[in-house]
Amino acid sequence: MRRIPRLRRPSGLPSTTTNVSRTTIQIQCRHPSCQRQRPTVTTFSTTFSPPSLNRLYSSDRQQTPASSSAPAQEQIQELQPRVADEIISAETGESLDWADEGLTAAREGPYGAPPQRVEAARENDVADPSYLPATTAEGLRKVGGLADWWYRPDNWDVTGDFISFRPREKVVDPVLIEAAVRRAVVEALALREVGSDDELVAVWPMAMSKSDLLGLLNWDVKGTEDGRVTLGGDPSAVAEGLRWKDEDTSAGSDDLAETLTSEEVSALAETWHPSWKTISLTDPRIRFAVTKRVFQLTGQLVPDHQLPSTTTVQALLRVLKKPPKSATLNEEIQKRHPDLLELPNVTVAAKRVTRGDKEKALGRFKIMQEEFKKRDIPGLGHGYARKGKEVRRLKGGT
Amino acid sequence: METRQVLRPLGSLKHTTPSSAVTPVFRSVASRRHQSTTSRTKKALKLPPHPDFLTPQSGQNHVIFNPPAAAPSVYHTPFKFLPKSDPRRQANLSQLLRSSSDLHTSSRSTELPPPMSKLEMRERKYNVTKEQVEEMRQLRAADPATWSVLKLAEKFNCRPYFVMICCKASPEHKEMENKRLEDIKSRWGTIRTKAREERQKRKELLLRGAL
Amino acid sequence: MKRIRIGQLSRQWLATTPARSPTTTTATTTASRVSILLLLSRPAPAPTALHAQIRCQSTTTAITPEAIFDEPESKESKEPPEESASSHQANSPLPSPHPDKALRSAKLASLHARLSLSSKIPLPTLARALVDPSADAHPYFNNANLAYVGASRLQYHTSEWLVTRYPRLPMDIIFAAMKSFAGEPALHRVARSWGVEAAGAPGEEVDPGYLQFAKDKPSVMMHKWGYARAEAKELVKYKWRRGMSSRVVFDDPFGNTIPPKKTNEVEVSDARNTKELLMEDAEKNAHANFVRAVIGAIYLHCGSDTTKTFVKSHILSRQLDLSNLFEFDLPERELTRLCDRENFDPPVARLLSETGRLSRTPVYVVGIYSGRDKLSEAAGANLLVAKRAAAINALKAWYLYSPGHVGLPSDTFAEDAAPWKPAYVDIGEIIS
Amino acid sequence: MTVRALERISVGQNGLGAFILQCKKMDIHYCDQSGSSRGMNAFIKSQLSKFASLHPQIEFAVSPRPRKHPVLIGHYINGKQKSICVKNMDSLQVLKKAELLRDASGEKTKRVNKPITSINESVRGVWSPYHGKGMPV
Repeated sequence: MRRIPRLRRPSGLPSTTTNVSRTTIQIQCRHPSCQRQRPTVTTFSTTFSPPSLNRLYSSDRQQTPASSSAPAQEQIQELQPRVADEIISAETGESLDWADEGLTAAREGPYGAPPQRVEAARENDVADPSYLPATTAEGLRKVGGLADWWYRPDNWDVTGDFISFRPREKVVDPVLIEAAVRRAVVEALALREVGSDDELVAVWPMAMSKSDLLGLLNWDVKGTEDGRVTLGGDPSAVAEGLRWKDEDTSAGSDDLAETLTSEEVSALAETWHPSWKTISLTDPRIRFAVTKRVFQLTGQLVPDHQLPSTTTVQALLRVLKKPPKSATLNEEIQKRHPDLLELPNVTVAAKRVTRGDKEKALGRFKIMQEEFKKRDIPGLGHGYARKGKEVRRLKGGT
Repeated sequence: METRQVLRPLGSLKHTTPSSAVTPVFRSVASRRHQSTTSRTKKALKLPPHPDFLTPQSGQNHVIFNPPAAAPSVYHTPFKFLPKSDPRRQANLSQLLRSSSDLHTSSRSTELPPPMSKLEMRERKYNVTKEQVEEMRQLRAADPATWSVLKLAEKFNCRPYFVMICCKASPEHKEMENKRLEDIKSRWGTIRTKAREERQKRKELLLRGAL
Repeated sequence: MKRIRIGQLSRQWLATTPARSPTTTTATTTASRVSILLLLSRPAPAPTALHAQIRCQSTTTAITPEAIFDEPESKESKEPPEESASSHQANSPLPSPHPDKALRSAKLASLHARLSLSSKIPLPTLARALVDPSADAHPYFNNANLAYVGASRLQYHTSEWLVTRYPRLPMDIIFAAMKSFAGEPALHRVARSWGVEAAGAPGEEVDPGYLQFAKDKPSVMMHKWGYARAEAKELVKYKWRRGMSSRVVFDDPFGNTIPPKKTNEVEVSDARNTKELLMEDAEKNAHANFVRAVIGAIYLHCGSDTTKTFVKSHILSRQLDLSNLFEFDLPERELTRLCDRENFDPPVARLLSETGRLSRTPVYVVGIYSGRDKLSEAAGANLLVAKRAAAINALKAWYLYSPGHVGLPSDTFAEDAAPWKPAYVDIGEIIS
Repeated sequence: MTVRALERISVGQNGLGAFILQCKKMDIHYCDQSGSSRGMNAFIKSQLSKFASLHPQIEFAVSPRPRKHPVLIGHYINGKQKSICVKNMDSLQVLKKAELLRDASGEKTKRVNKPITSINESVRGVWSPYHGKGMPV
């Protein structure tokens, strides 16, 4: 089963309920993509200071370093706090303790700032008399530079990554979808049983150990004809599970428990009472809660134009289980109409049949290539010939 | 051709039945529209069918053999050319006997058309003996100018064609004759020479059956 | 047909490889039989993406590999002819598409269906029929053998049909009629009417559905049954006259002389192709060879009666006005000799009707009568022309006599055929 | 004096002896993205396999032609082409156009005035003024 990252709360989403205080976000990133090794970052000064402006002038104007650098210095000082505030206000985290990296340097927000500019000593400040500044570039070694600083991934911290509400990959396996739908229905109805209706529209944490999940799925959910639903377990425990908790759940134990293999689920599916599919979802709050939960768990979004028609779980399943529409007709033919490919007198091409293909099939292509070679015209493409005037004029060329 | 004549009387009997068909009414020429398109010509040519094609009152249908007057096709082999073993010859024999018998009685009712020219009917005389042929050759060889072909034919009372078959003039004479002809032809103008060339072409075309 | 003495013939038919290698061949009986083995025992193809193609086929003949490799490496067949025993990597591109590419070519499948060929004829055979010897000199992969078999069947059916349908045709006219039905120009049109397109140049990447031939390379002219005359060279140099009866014996069914053969090799063989004469019109020859190869393939796979119906429906159903083929020299004399020979009354030209005798455009209708029977009639601008035309018509009427739909000798091949009724055989044309 | 022969070539008529369908290839171009090609895509998915199996003698080349309207191009034995743009048509209309291309021959559509077009000589013979009994005036 795909690993559903146990995110406490999608960072980007402003939480709808007012009472949730902006507690500090414990980011346990289980996301495989962010398990990168952290290169040992050399210690550098944490204060972000914009590139100092005093060395902008060419060397011959150095005689007035003091005056020019002083105003520049205030500028920098005054610049520095404002910039820092902006960045910090975007992020609520204070210095984060990287438990496992042991990186001593605290980071300002989600990125590592480039190091402070180090200036070489001036010619006359150098104590060694034999020092002679180089006049040409040969022999000098290129050191440092901030060329690709912002493109190196290790300067960016995962905290900056956007944690989305839906999982990164869509769950396509129909069995898993069915399990997710069942879990969503059970949770929604449990909340309805417990009576905390406003919870229905809240964001529910996904964290649930495998055993609880299996237990939840095993509930004997039955939908009777008159619409009443009997849940097989006690709803309060589930409702409790759906509230955001503050305790710091250890990262290790959960990440394995999450994966539900489709075999297990399909084994479970037989035990389910078929009538659970007749549970009606006509109540909009329930339907919204279920579809929201399913979208959070599997990434499958019920298209808006189909929402009104999903009155029962069966309809919902039918909408969700439909395989994704194939992008190209060629793909569709290979999947759904292989008989067209077996016909001896039919050729189906995946790409456009160009003039070159036709000439190749006719055997004339190699002759044309020879003729081009004789007249030293490039065999393929335009070679030296510029694009046609009309094309350039269309594209606004002079 | 033979078979067509024999069947002709059958066809002509049909015409005697009173043709009750309405003769097509001809509108005055002025009001008639131009037959400039196919549909107009078709409408104008839409005549009532000939009575032959209407089924007679007696109801039983009949064969109409009324071919247009056309050049006989070379693929219709004349009766005389049919080989003995040909089935058509046996089938036709009985009719031939019947028609030939009444021929004698009706004193050659179908008179043969006149010969194309008197030459056709000439009798071959075969009156020239070998010695005369030898003599003719000597005369011709001795003095082709005076003893021309016509003179020799007159002398031996035979056709000039026969004289040309028997004796050949000496090369010099032929040479001189050709030169004379060349002189005549050189005097021809463009029109006459072109006409003669055309005539030569037509002869070749005729031989190829393409005329 | 080819100048092949009977002795040499059997060896040629038996030999599956170039005759010069003195090999004993055990299993195969006819040269065309090779193509069956060729197809049945073709190993699974190397994936086409693989640049190096292995085109080998196993034949049960005990051909000693050395015999193959001692053969001089002819320029055309860049890759040495492989045998199953020694399939090795041929890095140069193949001269013609790999036989197994035929199974995937839609153009070939549609051509196969268009000719409504029976399913017994596999697609690779049709693909092979499309490869001219000038494109691929290797005898196992070009249509020379098939075309040879097809040519003999085609000419047999055409000549038989002509002679029984028009027994009195002069020999020259029969030659011309044979050429107009089964000759190169006619077969070129037949192939084009089947929708066969010519490929720009032969090669491995060409779609097997195209007809592949090379204009600059020598190909194989279908030398039909015939012998090269001893005086062949002089005939060409001094333009000696060839008697008509000598043509019947020596020349090919279309009356053309067989050019003097350069070497005594077998007609259709790999080495032979290098010295073959260059076609004056390679395209027509390639199209014609394709049609013959299809007929050969049908004969090979479906038997003779299917071949006969195929030839009848595709070739003999074409229309030809035989009366246009005649060119007379002295028709009046020939007609009198005819009547004399058949002891009819001597022909007399009679004037049937005339019009405009004094006008600028007179018309005379002259009929020729032998005794009381009218032989023919014709119209002309003057009396002599009319008489000559009438004589020509009379002669045509004589020559073009046809006993109608009489049975063909090949009908008796069928099991339930009726006993053979002798067809009418004419005494012959008037030779003066 | 013997007869000499002239060179002639026999003339074949399609349908006499053997019928060859004139349409030999049909190019079917569609586009995945464009809306006008929706009908053509449906035709390819639903009708084409039946149509192609009914006519094995026609070669079908299905290939995408992005950013262009869907088109059916018929290639004929006389080398000519006929193309029909089937934009915004549903699959049955496209099928009808395909049948139209199948039945067409390469020739341009021409009005046929005479019911019979034949190269045979007429069996009864063509009237000529010089033969027969002459016209009774």
